[in-house]
Amino acid sequence: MSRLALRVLGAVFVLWAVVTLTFFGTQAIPGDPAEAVLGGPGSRSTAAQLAQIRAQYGFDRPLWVRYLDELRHLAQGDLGVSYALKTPVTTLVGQTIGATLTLAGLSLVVAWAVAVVVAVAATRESRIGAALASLLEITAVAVPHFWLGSMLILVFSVGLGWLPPISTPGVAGLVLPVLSLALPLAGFLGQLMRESFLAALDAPFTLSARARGESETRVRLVHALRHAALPAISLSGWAFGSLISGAVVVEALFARPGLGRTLLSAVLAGDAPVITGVVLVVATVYLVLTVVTEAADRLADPRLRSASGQRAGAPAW
Amino acid sequence: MVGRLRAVRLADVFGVVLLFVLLIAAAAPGLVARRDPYEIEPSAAFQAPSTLHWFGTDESGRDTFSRVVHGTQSSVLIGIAAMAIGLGLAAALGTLSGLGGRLADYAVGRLLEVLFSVPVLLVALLAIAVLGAGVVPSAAAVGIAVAPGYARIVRSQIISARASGYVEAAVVLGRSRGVVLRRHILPNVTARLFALATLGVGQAVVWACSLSFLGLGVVPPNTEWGAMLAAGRPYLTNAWWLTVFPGAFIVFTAVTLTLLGRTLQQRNRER
Amino acid sequence: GGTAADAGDQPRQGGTLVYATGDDEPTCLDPQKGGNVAQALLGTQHLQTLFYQNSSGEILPWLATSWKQAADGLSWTIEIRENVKFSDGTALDADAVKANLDRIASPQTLSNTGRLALAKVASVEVTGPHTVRVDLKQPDGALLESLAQVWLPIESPTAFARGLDTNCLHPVGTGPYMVESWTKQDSVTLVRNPFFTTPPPDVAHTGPAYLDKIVWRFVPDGTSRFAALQSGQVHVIDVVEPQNAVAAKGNPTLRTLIAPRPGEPVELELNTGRAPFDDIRVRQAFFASIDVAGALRSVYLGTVPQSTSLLSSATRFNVPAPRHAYDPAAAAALLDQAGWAGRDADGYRVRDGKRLSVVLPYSRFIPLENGFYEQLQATAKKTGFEVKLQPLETAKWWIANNTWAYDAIPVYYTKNSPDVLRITYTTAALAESTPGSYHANTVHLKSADLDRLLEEASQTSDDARRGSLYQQAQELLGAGSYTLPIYDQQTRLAHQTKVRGLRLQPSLAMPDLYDVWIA
Amino acid sequence: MPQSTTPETVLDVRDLRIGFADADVVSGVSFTLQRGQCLALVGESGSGKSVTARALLGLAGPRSRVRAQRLHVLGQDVLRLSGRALRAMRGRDVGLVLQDALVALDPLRPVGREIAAALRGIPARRRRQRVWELLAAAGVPQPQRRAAQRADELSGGLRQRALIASAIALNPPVLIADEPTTALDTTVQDQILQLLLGLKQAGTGLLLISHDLAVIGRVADTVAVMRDGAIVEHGPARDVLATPTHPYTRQLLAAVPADRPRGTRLSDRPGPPADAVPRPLNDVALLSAAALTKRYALPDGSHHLAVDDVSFTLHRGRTLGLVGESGSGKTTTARIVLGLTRPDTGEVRLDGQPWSTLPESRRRPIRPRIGAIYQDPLGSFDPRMTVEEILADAASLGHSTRPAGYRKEIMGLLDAVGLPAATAGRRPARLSGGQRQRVAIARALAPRPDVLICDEPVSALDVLVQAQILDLLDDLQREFGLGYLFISHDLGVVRHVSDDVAVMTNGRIVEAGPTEQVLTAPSHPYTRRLLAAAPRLAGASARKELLP
Ligand SMILES: Nc1ncnc2c1ncn2[C@@H]1O[C@H](COP(=O)(O)OP(=O)(O)OP(=O)(O)O)[C@@H](O)[C@H]1O
Ligand SMILES: Nc1ncnc2c1ncn2[C@@H]1O[C@H](COP(=O)(O)OP(=O)(O)OP(=O)(O)O)[C@@H](O)[C@H]1O
Ligand SMILES: [Mg+2]
Ligand SMILES: [Mg+2]
Repeated sequence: MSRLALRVLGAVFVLWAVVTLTFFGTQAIPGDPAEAVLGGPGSRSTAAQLAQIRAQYGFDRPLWVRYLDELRHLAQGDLGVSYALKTPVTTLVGQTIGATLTLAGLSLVVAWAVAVVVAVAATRESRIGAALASLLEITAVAVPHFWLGSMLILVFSVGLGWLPPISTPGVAGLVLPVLSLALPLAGFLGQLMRESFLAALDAPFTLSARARGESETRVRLVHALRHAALPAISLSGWAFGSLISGAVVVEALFARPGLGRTLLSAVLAGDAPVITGVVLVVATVYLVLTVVTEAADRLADPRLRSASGQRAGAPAW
Repeated sequence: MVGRLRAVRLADVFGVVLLFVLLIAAAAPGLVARRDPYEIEPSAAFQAPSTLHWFGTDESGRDTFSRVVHGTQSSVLIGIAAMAIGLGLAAALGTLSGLGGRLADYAVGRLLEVLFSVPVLLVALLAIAVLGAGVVPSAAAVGIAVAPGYARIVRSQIISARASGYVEAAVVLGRSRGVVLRRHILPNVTARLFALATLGVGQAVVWACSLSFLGLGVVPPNTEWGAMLAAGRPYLTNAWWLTVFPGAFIVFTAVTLTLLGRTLQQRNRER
Repeated sequence: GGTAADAGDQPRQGGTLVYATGDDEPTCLDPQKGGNVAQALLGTQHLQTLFYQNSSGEILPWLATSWKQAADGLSWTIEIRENVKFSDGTALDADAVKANLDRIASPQTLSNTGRLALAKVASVEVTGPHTVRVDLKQPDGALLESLAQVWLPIESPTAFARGLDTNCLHPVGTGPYMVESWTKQDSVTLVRNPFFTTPPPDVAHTGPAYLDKIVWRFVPDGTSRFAALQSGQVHVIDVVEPQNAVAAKGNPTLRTLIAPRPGEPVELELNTGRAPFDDIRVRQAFFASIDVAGALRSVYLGTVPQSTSLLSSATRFNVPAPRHAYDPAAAAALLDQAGWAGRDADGYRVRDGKRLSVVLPYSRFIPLENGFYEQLQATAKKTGFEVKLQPLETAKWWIANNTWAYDAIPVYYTKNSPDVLRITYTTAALAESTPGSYHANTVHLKSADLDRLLEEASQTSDDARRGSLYQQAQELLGAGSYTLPIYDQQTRLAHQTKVRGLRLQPSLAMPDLYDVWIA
Repeated sequence: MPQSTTPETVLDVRDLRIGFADADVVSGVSFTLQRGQCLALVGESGSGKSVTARALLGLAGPRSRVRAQRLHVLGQDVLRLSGRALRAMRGRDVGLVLQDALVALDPLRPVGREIAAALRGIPARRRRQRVWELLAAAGVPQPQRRAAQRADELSGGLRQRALIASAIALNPPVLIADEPTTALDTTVQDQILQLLLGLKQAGTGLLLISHDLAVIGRVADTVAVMRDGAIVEHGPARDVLATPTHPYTRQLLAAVPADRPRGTRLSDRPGPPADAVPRPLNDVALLSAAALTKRYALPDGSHHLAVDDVSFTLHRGRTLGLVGESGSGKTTTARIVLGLTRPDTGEVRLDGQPWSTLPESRRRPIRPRIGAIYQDPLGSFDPRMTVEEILADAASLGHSTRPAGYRKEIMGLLDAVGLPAATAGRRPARLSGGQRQRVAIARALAPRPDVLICDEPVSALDVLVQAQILDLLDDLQREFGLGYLFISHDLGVVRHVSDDVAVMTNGRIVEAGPTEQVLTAPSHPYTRRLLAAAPRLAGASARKELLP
């Protein structure tokens, strides 16, 4: 019980810190917020207009007052109203978060699927095969999302005309964005899994499984795979974060509405409430996810459940 | 086992050779590519790869090959700078939490959780928004953004080193905290970090070039690969070479550094 | 303007058209607030103006039926068309028009373009159920042209009552389509206006539009946008990149529709308010050291003609500027004269220890390719200019512009009248509403003669007189080499051949989907 | 060996050769095994025992080359069997109990499942029942409960038994047990051996692999001594163990410390003349522990009393042996004595001066007086340092790791522990287990300590290497008059090295006194059990004449 309370407290602290950092971060962005409200410095806004906005939004109050004010509002679940779009941030986020979570979620799943296949197919026997696999993985990791995305568009939309290059409500519109997000991650997870998978195949317990007469498939799927998955599972929270990063790029490329795009335009327009809102939401999602990941971790690795608490009993291989 | 080791050795050689090529390109691009990467020639725009222009020419008739080669410097520099910043912060935080006692450790732990909960590119975007675009800001932004990840690793490394048998042995021999830290903990941790760093540089380059794509990256006419990649992408269909070659070099670098990092890690493990 | 409609087969009723725009997503769909191209593109589909300007530049009545200018030119009487309803059922009458003009003028509305256009309006009086009188502070020859811009549309006053922000989401007008919904960052959906009764004067068909629906998508990335067109996912795209325009020409299922916009072309303006460009010789040298033709040929693959005048070819009274030539030798000579004889280690010109360097901030939203700036930088270096390129995002660019933090700066100004010169070159245009806020006179020009010419031109409605005044003004500006015109900013559309009847509204060369049907 | 193989023959191996990438690791091994018989493979580490065993199941390892004139299991030629047939054979015809049971079971799955996996052909519903039977048969108490636990939740002994249970699941006619008792407490070891004997009597052909001759002496009918991949001596256990013909076998036997009076040499390494330094008889109390207790808080909130009212005295030049089964609190005690763990109550004094109560800053200067050797020497070396750097650091009392100034000391130390000067430049990771332990000892000696705390210093070593290390420690003690606190779970070893012993269980010392007294006339039942369980070599008398 008290552990739960502690966890919640920790989460609250993290969110507070995130808000604080973002708040002062946005303050540091050059440019006059009042002008941002009036449609950017490009607007031919008059002194009177600016003054009026400053008063209306309270930009003229001292920094710390606004900070506390911000905290109060956030505490009440009020993310404020976008300077540029004049819509409540909650609405903006509400409209876009689904799309982004779907994108990131699916990408995570696909990445996992690919990584698992790569891992299970791995062998020590053919060194060329291994080298090739690892080269592919490294390459996948090193390919920028937007570049991969453009390539996919070129081939599957323009070339073969199979899939729409810009997002559509349906599943078809998701394929390319998901792929361009998932493949780099798959490369990363693949590396991770393949190594621990091969390690597991060398482990004594797989040998004794074989000695028991268990089939190769059983050895790989029932024994080795689970071990191989462990590190990847613990990293999934982080992976999701990197997917959100990628989403900023991919959403712009495939013209998908989403948190990433919201943030990008907000940053460009110096739209502080939106920036804070999006960052806050993403952080929250991340926190939730870490909890889930830990749960999954414990599920996959009973040792974490046992008294000792960490992978104490883990064999030395 | 034997086989495994062989494979590594092979990769070592490969990696070292690639690294050598990179270093030359970075140190003395003039030797590799004679043409001036900034020399424009509008009449020779969009020429496909040929014996004259190995990697073709861009919309201003500049020689892509020499641009890519000269780009090595700033690109790799960005990667390394970002890495340095990231690891610098990481080392500071990690050391603080690893050695600063319970309180410091708790504080840093939370702080990392905070920074970690905001994805890399989001942090980078904010940083750029504050710092403005350019080589240095890109490096800084990426560095700041990747720092928390590494700080975490540093921290765990230090903690495990602190709990290790050899530290205990040193204590039994009557070594002071300072000596233990200086002589045993830090050297062992940094050794691993170095391996990590090489792995990270490639990723840093990739992040930096994502910034370029978002229009917040390196300033033209700088030959940084990310900028080239972003600038050439609109011409994908009619001038593939403008993206393929810089892209290839980004991957090439990442691969090289990854191989190198792997080797170093292997070394650490074998010890 | 032009039309891409094939004669022959009959227009088909119905269907949904997907339009992918590369322009920014507006922050408000009501062009009365703010007033930029993004808003005009959409506004043209659902809003209409009192007057209409045809391809030859003449003014025709639209929501108005007729107009009369008082002898002193200080007031205009305008008859409003009867039996016109806004799509919310509100009737169009004199009160509605007054409400609109007053609203545009009011600071609360936060109008930029519209407010400036009505700068000379003193008041608007309702003199009859369908008659208004517009009283002016000074005569304004450009008034009707201004009122023919979609930035000064006539919207339902009932709708205004809902407040500024709501009106931004669903402005209500008399246009052929109505705004149905706006999914931020994705699309705006327009549906046919069944009560539509006021087609543009120069269009064949009457009555409601053919299309049931328009999905107006925001697709910032040019490559994706064109890919979407190629793959048939969208019917029309704008802001077609040069290389894609070429590709479209080679594609039998695609057409391009490219036309210049009125106003000032995309141009490079020099800050004469400080060194080095306070010296005309240096300005001339700078221009002479830029290979505009070469750049357009290479970067734009020859898809855009070099602009030859300070007013776009789509603007009335434009006259050729002094021919621009890339001439490094001449540039060098001029710099020597100007005292920038020496060169430093890097080959840049120096004068008493100071390097001849030029700060050039630019931004994506100004339709010049990176390649252009880079070539400019490279050629200028040859003659000894150090050009410091500063790619900035929109907001930062405006800050640079507003705070005079530039020596050379790319700009354009869209307006369907030569009066644009008055807005951007007169001493009055130097006045900043607040220190460090917007000023239209980017070259920092203070010329009494020019002010006189443009002021007079703006007050006369006699075309012959206007013509000669604007000619003098342009010659005066040309002689000063403050501005290097590069190319007419364009509306660059590409569309499927099965999209018929796509045309541009001449006033601002905005695409007009009223006539469009899908074969 | 009879050419013809009777039906009773379950294993028939002729001229087995196993090679990996570069060299042959097994070259020309031949043996046969009959039902109800036990053949033991003895030999030092790396001699090829495990590989041989694995080859019998076609599991010699990836990229291994296995050739043989004959490699028959129950009459079927392993080398010709298809993959499927091989799999069918494993577990059904031959059960393999893998070396180091501690990691031979999947740590993520309940042992019950692991065992059930072996139960092919038995309907799923009957499996659980069968698993419990097997565990019970393997001597696991509360089989139901244990079946649900994972390997790392079980003690070493239980794991070993679970592993055996999974190997005999289909009660195969052949069972291969690879080092089934290594690293187990003597009491547990005894139970395992009983189990194996039981199986043998039940008619299973048993191939036992071990480097512990004492163990073999109890179970094996025939013994094959392996060295460098070849069998050097092969014959009935009685003969081989009593009257070995091959010098290597003699060496092995001589190295067994059990029942060897204090001071007799185990290795052929000549020590200093016994009379060189007389064993000091004066009872100078060098180090004394009084009423030490240490309790650890467990995650579930409860407490664990690791050390409970432990007191003892260590005399200069003498050895106090601390014996007890795993988890009895030996290491914790050692850590307290080393000043690494603070006792909850009680105190350790050095030369009558306070030690465990001192603040670290005050203790640091006198730390050089107490050295330590650990069970895992490798872990106690900084992986970045070479041997000479390690020794320089120790010799210079931490002033420098640069060998330059300390060549003489370093060479002296290396010589003292019998390491060639060449080792100086190498990293411990590249040394053999025995060499590492020597380096550790050298490092411990460098500051010229009065006391050495040795926690299981030889448990991880081969008999031969163990013998050398034990002799070395003895020599050093005589030379420098060191006092040893010698911790081990191996009665034989403790008995051989210590003047006094303390028997520990559940954190308490249940019996202490002069070695011979305690170990010949034990008063406490636990000590008796310990002794009864300890395997001994038959015919101790026979070994007198082995000594050169
Ligand atoms: N898979 C493998 N690849 C390469 N070499 C191996 C492999 N397995 C064993 N060896 C080598 O074969 C030799 C014999 O190994 P084996 O495990 O049989 O020794 P052992 O007698 O069992 O030693 P121990 O008593 O320590 O178990 C060793 O030198 C070992 O390095
Ligand atoms: N840091 C600790 N926290 C909790 N319990 C501990 C800790 N250290 C030791 N213990 C427990 O104290 C008991 C004694 O441990 P110790 O290591 O002293 O036994 P041991 O006799 O050395 O066993 P072994 O022969 O296996 O080394 C064990 O049950 C162990 O689980
Ligand atoms: Mg073995
Ligand atoms: Mg212990």
